[in-house]
Amino acid sequence: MNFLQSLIDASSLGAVYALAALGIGLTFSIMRLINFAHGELIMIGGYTLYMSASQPYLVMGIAALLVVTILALGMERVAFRPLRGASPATLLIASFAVSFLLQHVAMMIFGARPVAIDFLSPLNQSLEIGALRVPWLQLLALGVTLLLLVGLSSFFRWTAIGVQMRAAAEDFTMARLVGIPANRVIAAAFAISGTLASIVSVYMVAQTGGASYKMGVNMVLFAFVASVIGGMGSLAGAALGGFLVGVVSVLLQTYLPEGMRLYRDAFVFALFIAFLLWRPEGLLVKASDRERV
Amino acid sequence: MLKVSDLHVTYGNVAALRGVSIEVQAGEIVAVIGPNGAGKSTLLLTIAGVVKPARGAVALEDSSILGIAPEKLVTRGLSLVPEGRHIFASMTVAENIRLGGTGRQDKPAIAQDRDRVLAMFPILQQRLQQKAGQLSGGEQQMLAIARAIMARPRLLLIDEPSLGLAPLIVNQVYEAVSALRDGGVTVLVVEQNVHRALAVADRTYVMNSGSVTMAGRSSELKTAEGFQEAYFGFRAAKGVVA
Amino acid sequence: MAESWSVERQRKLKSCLFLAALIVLAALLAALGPPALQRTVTEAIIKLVVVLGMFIFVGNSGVLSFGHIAFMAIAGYSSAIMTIPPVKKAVLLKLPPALEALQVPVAVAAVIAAAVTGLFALIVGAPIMRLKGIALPMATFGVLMVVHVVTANWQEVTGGRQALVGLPVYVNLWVALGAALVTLVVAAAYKQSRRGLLLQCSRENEVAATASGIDPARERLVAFVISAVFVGLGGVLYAHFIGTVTANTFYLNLTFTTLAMLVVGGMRSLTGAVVGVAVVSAVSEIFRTIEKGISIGDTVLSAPPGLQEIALALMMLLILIFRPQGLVGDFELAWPKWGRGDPKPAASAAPDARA
Amino acid sequence: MQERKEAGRGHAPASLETIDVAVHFQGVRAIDGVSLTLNLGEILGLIGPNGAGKTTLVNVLTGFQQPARGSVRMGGEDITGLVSYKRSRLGLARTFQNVLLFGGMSVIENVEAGAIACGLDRHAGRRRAWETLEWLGLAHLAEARADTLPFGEERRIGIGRALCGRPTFLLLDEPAAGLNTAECDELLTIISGIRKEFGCGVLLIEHKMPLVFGLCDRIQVLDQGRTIALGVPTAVAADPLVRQAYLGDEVA
Amino acid sequence: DEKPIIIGAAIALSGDIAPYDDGPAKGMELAIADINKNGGLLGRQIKIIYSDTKSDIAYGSTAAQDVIDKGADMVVVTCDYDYGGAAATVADSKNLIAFSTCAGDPKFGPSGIGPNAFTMATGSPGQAALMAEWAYQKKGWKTAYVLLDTSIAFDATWAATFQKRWIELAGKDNFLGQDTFGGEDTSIASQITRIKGLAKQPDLIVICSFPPQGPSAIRQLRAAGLNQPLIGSESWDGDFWLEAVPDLSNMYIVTYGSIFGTDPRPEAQAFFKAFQDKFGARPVTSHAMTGYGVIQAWSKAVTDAGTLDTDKVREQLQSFKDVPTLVGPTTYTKDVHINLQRDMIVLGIQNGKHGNSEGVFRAQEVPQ
Ligand SMILES: Nc1ncnc2c1ncn2[C@@H]1O[C@H](COP(=O)(O)OP(=O)(O)OP(=O)(O)O)[C@@H](O)[C@H]1O
Ligand SMILES: Nc1ncnc2c1ncn2[C@@H]1O[C@H](COP(=O)(O)OP(=O)(O)OP(=O)(O)O)[C@@H](O)[C@H]1O
Ligand SMILES: CC(C)C[C@H](N)C(=O)O
Ligand SMILES: [Mg+2]
Ligand SMILES: [Mg+2]
Repeated sequence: MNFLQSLIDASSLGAVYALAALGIGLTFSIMRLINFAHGELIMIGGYTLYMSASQPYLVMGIAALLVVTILALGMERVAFRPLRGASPATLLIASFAVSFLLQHVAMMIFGARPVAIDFLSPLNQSLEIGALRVPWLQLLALGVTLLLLVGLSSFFRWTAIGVQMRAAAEDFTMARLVGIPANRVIAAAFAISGTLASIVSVYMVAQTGGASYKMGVNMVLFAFVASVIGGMGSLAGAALGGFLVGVVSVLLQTYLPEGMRLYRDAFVFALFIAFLLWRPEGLLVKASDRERV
Repeated sequence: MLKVSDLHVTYGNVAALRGVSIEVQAGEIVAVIGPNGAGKSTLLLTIAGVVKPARGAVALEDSSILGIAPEKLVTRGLSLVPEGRHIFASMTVAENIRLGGTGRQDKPAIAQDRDRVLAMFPILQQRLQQKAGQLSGGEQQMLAIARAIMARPRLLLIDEPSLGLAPLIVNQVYEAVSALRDGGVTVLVVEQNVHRALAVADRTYVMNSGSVTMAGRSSELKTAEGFQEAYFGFRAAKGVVA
Repeated sequence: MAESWSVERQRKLKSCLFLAALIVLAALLAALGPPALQRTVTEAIIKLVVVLGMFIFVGNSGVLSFGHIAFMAIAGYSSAIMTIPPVKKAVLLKLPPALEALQVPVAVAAVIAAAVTGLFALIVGAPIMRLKGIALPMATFGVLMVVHVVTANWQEVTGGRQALVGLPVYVNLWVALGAALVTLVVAAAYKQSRRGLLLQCSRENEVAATASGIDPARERLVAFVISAVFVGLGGVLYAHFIGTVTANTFYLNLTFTTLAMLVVGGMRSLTGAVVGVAVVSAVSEIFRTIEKGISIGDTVLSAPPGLQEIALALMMLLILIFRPQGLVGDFELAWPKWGRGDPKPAASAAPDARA
Repeated sequence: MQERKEAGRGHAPASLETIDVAVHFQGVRAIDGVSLTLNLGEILGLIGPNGAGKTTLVNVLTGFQQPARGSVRMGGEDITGLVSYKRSRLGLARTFQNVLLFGGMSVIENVEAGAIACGLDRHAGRRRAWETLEWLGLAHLAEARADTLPFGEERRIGIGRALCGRPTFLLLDEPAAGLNTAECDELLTIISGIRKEFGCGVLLIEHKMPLVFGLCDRIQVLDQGRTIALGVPTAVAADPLVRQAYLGDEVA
Repeated sequence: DEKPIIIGAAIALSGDIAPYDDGPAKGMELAIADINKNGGLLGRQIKIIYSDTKSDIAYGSTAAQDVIDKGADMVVVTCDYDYGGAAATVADSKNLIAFSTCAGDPKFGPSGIGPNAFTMATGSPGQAALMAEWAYQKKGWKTAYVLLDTSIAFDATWAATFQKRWIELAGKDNFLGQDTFGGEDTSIASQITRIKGLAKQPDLIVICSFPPQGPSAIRQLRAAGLNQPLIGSESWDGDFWLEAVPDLSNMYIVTYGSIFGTDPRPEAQAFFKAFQDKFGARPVTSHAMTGYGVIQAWSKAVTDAGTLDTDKVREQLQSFKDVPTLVGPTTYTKDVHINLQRDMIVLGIQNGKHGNSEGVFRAQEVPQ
């Protein structure tokens, strides 16, 4: 019984990590870009909700979605497009610089102190099934994640633009040579990841009731781990990875003895290392898909 | 169809092209031959809009195409099989072929072309769902050619199509090239195998050290005075030390 | 005969000396300045130790490591435990009696701490260095996280989240300088050693390296351990420079600052490491000063807090955009060749001497 | 020619062989029971249509691919499970169909790597690298960055790198791809020189028939993962099966 | 005439901890203005200079060094042991008085930093004991459960002392347990499940945390139907975080004073009015009082010593016995440079409004 409740708790966190991992995993698998600034997209979504807090919830949500998507596009245009073809290390440090920049701009504007936002508070109520407690927000997160996963996966598999995105990411020049407007297509990928980030903002603000300039950092760290667990290039993998990371950390929190609970994340990351040693290519990527000699 | 005049290209301080002019008439197969590092690949890349020239002009059907993005040129009927294949390694063979037809709307014709290239390279048919990066070298080369054909170009630029292909397949490829020409496609091909080039092309340019050193009808070139010299030039003068 | 290895090695040795001379010069200039400048330069030189240490692994292997700052933490805490007076330890920590009573001279502590760090790197590196692709950097990231969580919570040994204070503050400009020079020499020597070259091959192409007889996992491990020792040394210096160790000091921010220094300068070159540290430190210091306020008479003109970080981030972005390979790329500062215009060794243009 | 103190290298093994090797990739039988023997001092041609399994066989020989069945032996000793870098140190070197140089490093370092990976120190390695480059006529490129070179030169540097470890067996995967006729002739001289100078066994995969028929003592023909012919060049060239599967009307 | 006396504040002007340093800094400025108006200290004017630690623990020592280089005669450090400790060590080792405004961990002093380190805080054990006594004796709650955020030491000490005092008062069986959460966790679902699974539901939940993760946790507790009274420390002062938990009720916190105009003590009321007048807004938290207190205490010690000499000033400080300050009567001894038993105010939060005064109390007994 308690175990069932723990499973529900676990999958709620899992759903959010999955959602974040989808966004990270998208630019990661498409651009080979570990975009640290994804967290700041989430953060800016948070502050957009704060700025529009007097509006109806729906307006707030749409505002966040628009602002973050546009910002993601701007980020691509200003910071990443000029770096097309640069080494992964360069891209990574660039994304870190962007992240650092946005954090401190936000800090300058909104201050270091977290802001409080009353947003979607009713959704924090729970659905009680017998003794089981399922918060509506989590239920919603789970549903949205699944929906987005299915939607995005079929988008990438079946639509032309999805295939083109992957092509543009793999070999930019060649993509242009087959007629793909590669810059636009990559920008579209960023826009999608921005949209995903704004959904995470909505969730986080609804859950925590606040925003701060650092709110995206931790989310992003776990999301990376998740997308690596899932396997680079696999959206379903990223979502699954996110889900697993969430579930494992909640279960550890539940079942570790009290003195050990402090070290929960150490266990999570130790398990992560062990996982990499066991299956470096990730869960949903076949070992045989590795490039041949 | 294509007119390149006085094209200069430099990489850093290496001059790869120094005043190249060539012309390709509609419906022709034109070959470019020349030793390693002569600038042949650079020439094709510049025409396709990938490399920006320092000086010179490129005109497609009498309008300048300099500075036009490669993806735009594709819609204007120009297609390139680049040196080194550049297949999309992590995508399946089927996806690669499909990407060749990016920008085309004519669904039935696309399907028809697809059948045609698969008939041309039957082994690809068997490998449709395989990741392109796992193909053998020759199979990748076939895929690169197939992909370019899928664009239904009016001007096809091919860089060393026979690279890594078995003799039988090379024959097939050149038969296909001739067939394409017969279907109205203009072809500019870079080829290392001189005999092959002269055999298939209507006209041939010889390049060396970034310049055209000789040009003429293929049938006359082989026996022409100074051909050997134009072709081999002065190897020592190559600017390859970075 | 064409330029032999010993000629080249001498040339490279000289360029290392040249870099060393530059660093000494910077230190001497700082020594003449106000104490604040000295502190800034000392801190920069300590970071140089860390970045050079990281270079040994990252630069030669081409593998980004997110885990190296964990080595600073391990060494910093180890040295702290060996040097904080036992009375203080009794208040701050709950160590086993033997450790609590332990107090060794700072230099001994530094050596032991660096060695402990090397051992740790050997143990975790042995399995991890077999990984490749994205899995390897991610695993090093895992190491950072595990070490961070443990140091941040192990109340008994590290004091948990609290700052562990009271370390003897013995690191000054000269101590840092000495350590930096040693690190520079080791990094230069490794880079041009046989092992270094083998590792660089695996960086360029792992498959071809393996086919040539190189065991990339082993070469990476060797570099990882050496590099951990020096990054550990950097951790010790840092701890005894500020007199405090905290888990958060050795975490994401420092990881990224040091990686950024390496990449901004040019990841594959020692000169790049030095330039990166110098440029990033200088820029942050300049904007920090502006941010703090420039007083003109009684009025203080100051910029809003955060300006320093914003300026630093912008500068880093600009450098990366205009020089994606870093400021110096893979260029190594060469000892000037007086009177010789031709950079190529004379004999290398020798005509074909086919046997 | 010069000191041979490479790690773990005893007397030169007399042959390199695969015995009934099979490799499958999800249903594709890339190799389906191939036995091959390469003798010391011999040049063996390995030809066959695209996708016949030639490169895969080299991968099996050099340890980049574990066979589903069969074994690899060097001098009679089973090395099937040995990792590739160890095989290389035993004297088994290869080049790659797509060259794979150490792009960001200089040509001389590329070649030197082949030597020091097998145990030489940098001093001896550098000396041997120079000798090798000079022998190949590439000394003037020594200081160039490997990734700025034209294709043809990259290939020869790849051979130089493999050669610099003084291998007993050298496996060349399409060394002439991308070379023009004249360069092919040069390559021909180089390869026959390799046998003469270093006495190693050479496995030559090529689609350029003049090279294959001009160099090889024996030729083995693969098709769809099986050996369809093996013999002296004239016999193979005349084999109707080979003509049908591979050569077409190409004249050898 | 003479050069001014310089107070060097190496505190957080930006970053996470800045909200808690902002008020105290302004409090110091108020105190300094008062002193300067009355002729200064030892006949000299006082001037305060700042160096931002950016809420970076390690950078704190650089900031401290910075103000020392600029001639600081004493150093003021951040309102927290973790964040201010490093800076204090630097000052201490340069033989300067290092005063923290409100670092509440008892280690702030000779034991954890050095002989010259003092704090104006009412230490966390004192706060925790006070709250345990108030909840048990005044409110009559019998069972308690602790939820601890592991990000700063202050909260850990608070939680530990609360547990001890509660067990002393209510007995072992009525302490129902403790659970932890990480400062970065967005969800505390499993912690909630654990509470709900307790055989006996607690009468009150102690929440040792601070914004932003703290309000997020409260939001989740309340949403899960855990409507028990919540109690907490000074870190819940201020209402800037309240919007995160709309209509929060039934929460009680202990702090230095009420910035909401509900403080029963006239001197506190006067201070907040003066603050409002000078800075145009009330302080964000009542920690501002400790800043004022620091200057009061230090300047008294300097006046008594008649010199700025650190050893003499320290001796004067160590002889403080119930010296009145804005924060309360202040006592220091040779070994203890923090006060544990001092008057503090308990504030209630009801219907989304902060600041209902429950009265001013003092811990009767503080367990060690
Ligand atoms: N990216 C580059 N950077 C620097 N130099 C380059 C680059 N690409 C080509 N070059 C140089 O430009 C010259 C022309 O090269 P190009 O590839 O066009 O020759 P090619 O005739 O196609 O040779 P090949 O027959 O080997 O394909 C060569 O000297 C080459 O080294
Ligand atoms: N990792 C792999 N996964 C799936 N199929 C593979 C893999 N590697 C090779 N193959 C398939 O096995 C067959 C043999 O490939 P191989 O590279 O050995 O051919 P090859 O004889 O070298 O051809 P080429 O002359 O074109 O280089 C090919 O059809 C290829 O598609
Ligand atoms: C941030 C505040 C809650 C700090 C508290 N006064 C302490 O001593 O830690
Ligand atoms: Mg070319
Ligand atoms: Mg092959």
